[in-house]
Amino acid sequence: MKALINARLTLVWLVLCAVTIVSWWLGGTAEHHGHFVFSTPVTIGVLAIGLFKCRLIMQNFMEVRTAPRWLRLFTDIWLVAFWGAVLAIYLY
Amino acid sequence: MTATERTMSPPHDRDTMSPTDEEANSGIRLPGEGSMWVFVLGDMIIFGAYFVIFMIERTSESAVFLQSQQHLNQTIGLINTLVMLTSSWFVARAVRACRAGDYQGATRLTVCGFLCGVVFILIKIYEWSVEIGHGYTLASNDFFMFYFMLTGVHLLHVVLGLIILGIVFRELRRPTLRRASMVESGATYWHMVDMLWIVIFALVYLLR
Amino acid sequence: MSAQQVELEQPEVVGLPNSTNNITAQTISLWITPIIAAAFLIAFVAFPGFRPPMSPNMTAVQVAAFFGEHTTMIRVSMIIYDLLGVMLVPFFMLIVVQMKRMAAPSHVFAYSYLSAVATGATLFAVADLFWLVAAFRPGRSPDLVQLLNDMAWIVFTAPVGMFIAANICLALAIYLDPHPRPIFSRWIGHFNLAVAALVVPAACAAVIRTGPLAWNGFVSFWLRIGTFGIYLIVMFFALRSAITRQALEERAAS
Amino acid sequence: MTVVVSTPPTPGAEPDDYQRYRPKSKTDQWICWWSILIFYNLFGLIFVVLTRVMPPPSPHLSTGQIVHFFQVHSLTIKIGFGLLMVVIGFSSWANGLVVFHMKRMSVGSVWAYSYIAALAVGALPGCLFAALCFLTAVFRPDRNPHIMALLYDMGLLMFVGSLGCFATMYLVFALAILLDKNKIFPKWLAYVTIWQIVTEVMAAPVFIFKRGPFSWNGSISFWQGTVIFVIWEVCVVFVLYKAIREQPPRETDAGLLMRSASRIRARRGHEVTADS
Repeated sequence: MKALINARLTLVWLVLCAVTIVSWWLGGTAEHHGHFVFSTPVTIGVLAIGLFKCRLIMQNFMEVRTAPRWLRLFTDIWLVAFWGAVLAIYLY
Repeated sequence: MTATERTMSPPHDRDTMSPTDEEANSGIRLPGEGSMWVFVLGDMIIFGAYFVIFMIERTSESAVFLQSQQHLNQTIGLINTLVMLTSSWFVARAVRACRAGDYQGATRLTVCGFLCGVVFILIKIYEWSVEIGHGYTLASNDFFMFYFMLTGVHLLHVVLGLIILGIVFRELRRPTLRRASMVESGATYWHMVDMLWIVIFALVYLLR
Repeated sequence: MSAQQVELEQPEVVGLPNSTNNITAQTISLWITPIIAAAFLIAFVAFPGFRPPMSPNMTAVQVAAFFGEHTTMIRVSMIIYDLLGVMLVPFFMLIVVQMKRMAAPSHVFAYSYLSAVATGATLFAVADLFWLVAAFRPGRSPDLVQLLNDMAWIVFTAPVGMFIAANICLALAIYLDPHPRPIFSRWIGHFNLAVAALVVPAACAAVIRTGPLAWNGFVSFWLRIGTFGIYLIVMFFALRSAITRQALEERAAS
Repeated sequence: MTVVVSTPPTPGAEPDDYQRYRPKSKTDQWICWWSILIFYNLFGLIFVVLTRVMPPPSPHLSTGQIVHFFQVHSLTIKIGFGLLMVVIGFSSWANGLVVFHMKRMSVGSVWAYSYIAALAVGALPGCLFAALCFLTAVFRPDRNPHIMALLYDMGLLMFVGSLGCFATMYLVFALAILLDKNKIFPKWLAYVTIWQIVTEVMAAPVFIFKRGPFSWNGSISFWQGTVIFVIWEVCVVFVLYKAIREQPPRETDAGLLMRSASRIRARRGHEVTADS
């Protein structure tokens, strides 16, 4: 059981690290002759990965997955409201 | 611990170590103290407001922000994110070890998490000194104002987190002080610090 | 377990003398006050700006000329205030100590009094510094000398709130003390309220430039300072009798 | 600290005689509590409605605009801050009440005294000097405009930027609540207080910027800080209400000792069962 839980945590950690590197690579693609350029697809990608990582951390590391319903609701509402607001302001 | 003993003990017995006690009842439980969740959720709202204000300011000067972003070292940001994630991983495992009664393992993992936090601070200081060495300070432009203020207030949270992890370490070492709720609360806080850094990494370093 | 229980349920009486018992310290604090008050009186008479109090309607050039002319006496009198102004604090702390002895329901008013006195004393300490800075270079631009003089007078006269709040605290604490032989008698409470009421109008000195409410007017200057002087004298005797009684009671108890 | 003996008091003159007459009522605490409600509303009226210090006027006004600001608001500044000169003292009553309850905590008096000292200092730069600078400015409308601008900057920077006094107060308040075993105030209030320290940090750049979110009227340095402050103040008033209600009448220091002792005992007893 213990090994299984730790295996899950380790898997989460590996996924988090992997998507972090992906988002870093994504950021690097939005350049032109060594200068950063605006790129909506890259931004959306970065924000989506950010939301995904936040949710992974909250669900698994902070143990929201097994927490009471109000906490699960609150964190998910926060995730959607916050990242949604960021994206909306960016697109506006 | 038998059922009668449990009913006889005072209502705040959650302070003390009760491994597998709650998990046996049902899968649903709030890890750590409720008051810590007030802090963490409130902090998420407060930081959320900081980030939203950052985004609003960014739209009015997006070219300046984009150019200034280029002067940040993205790779250092990446390394710091990985350090922070690793630290969180250690601390999450420490909670599990503690719950399973493996206090030595929990202590060791907490120390690893703590050391990662220290590494994070050292890298951050190095990053700042490079930026300041290139002439970019708080007053340079609005982007660097946000960069230094957001990373600075986050660093303050890291320092507070290290103090909390220090308290957790002290409690884990002494059997009379051990409280599962304290270990869980400290971990909850530390994961929030990790999560806030992920948001900063996305918004300040990577957004295009 | 049971031995532990007994030990914990009967907390031992701490043998150290408790802080309110120190009659000597209180007596010294009390008798410092007349000395400080005498020095205050000397500084008051020595300050050219108080004989008569400077008018708020002096022009900047007149103010600068005044500081140029009386530099020495301004410095002497204000250095005395600077040195001794806050030495009235032990006197007010005596009142705090006696308030904590009262049979009032709790110590809240004693702490409130302490807090108010600390801020009030700081204000007093700042006012004379403005005068000293103004007198430091009387050749400064007259506008700046006038600014410093204005700030000094306003800080010296207007912020009466701390003194008022402290006096009301003391009055309420006295009224709430049901002891048949209270530490301060009832009329001290009435007296404190009256003093608080009398200094209220002085706040107008920050706003009004002519008449009795201006900082050189009868109400804001003479009435306020006179009231404060009488307050010190009355409270001196009230405290002296309270300390004497405390000493007698403690001797009788030991 | 007085430790009261529970032996029956002998008639006649003795130092603890006064303790016997201590009434069961909490009148003085309730007076202080109500004073917080009344005077914080009054302070709000003064700072928000009358003197226009909250929300603060902009830091990037020209000298001429500053003179104009003082001309337009001269009368209300005089009324508001003139009133403040009289009522400011009642802020100390709130301090007294909080300190009284902090002294009931199991952590001793160090932080209670630090709290009172930090706020006694903070009342000056954080509140009174803004008022005094503004009063001095409107006292002579014909003053040199550059001096008017100086008073404007000095008043507002002191008002928004006196960080340390309040950060110290928040720090000792949070620490005291966190370590207290008598459960005088709930733990969450300590965490709410830590946000206040963060807002003080976020207000530090007001000395650098004249525009934007970190200027003295900015969205982060002023608005967010003020919102969190109001939340904090409401929490403190509410928690004080509960603390006064729940305080046993005629509570003595010895009674408090017993309270924490029984908690320690309960915990020790629990550990015995947990270890076995």
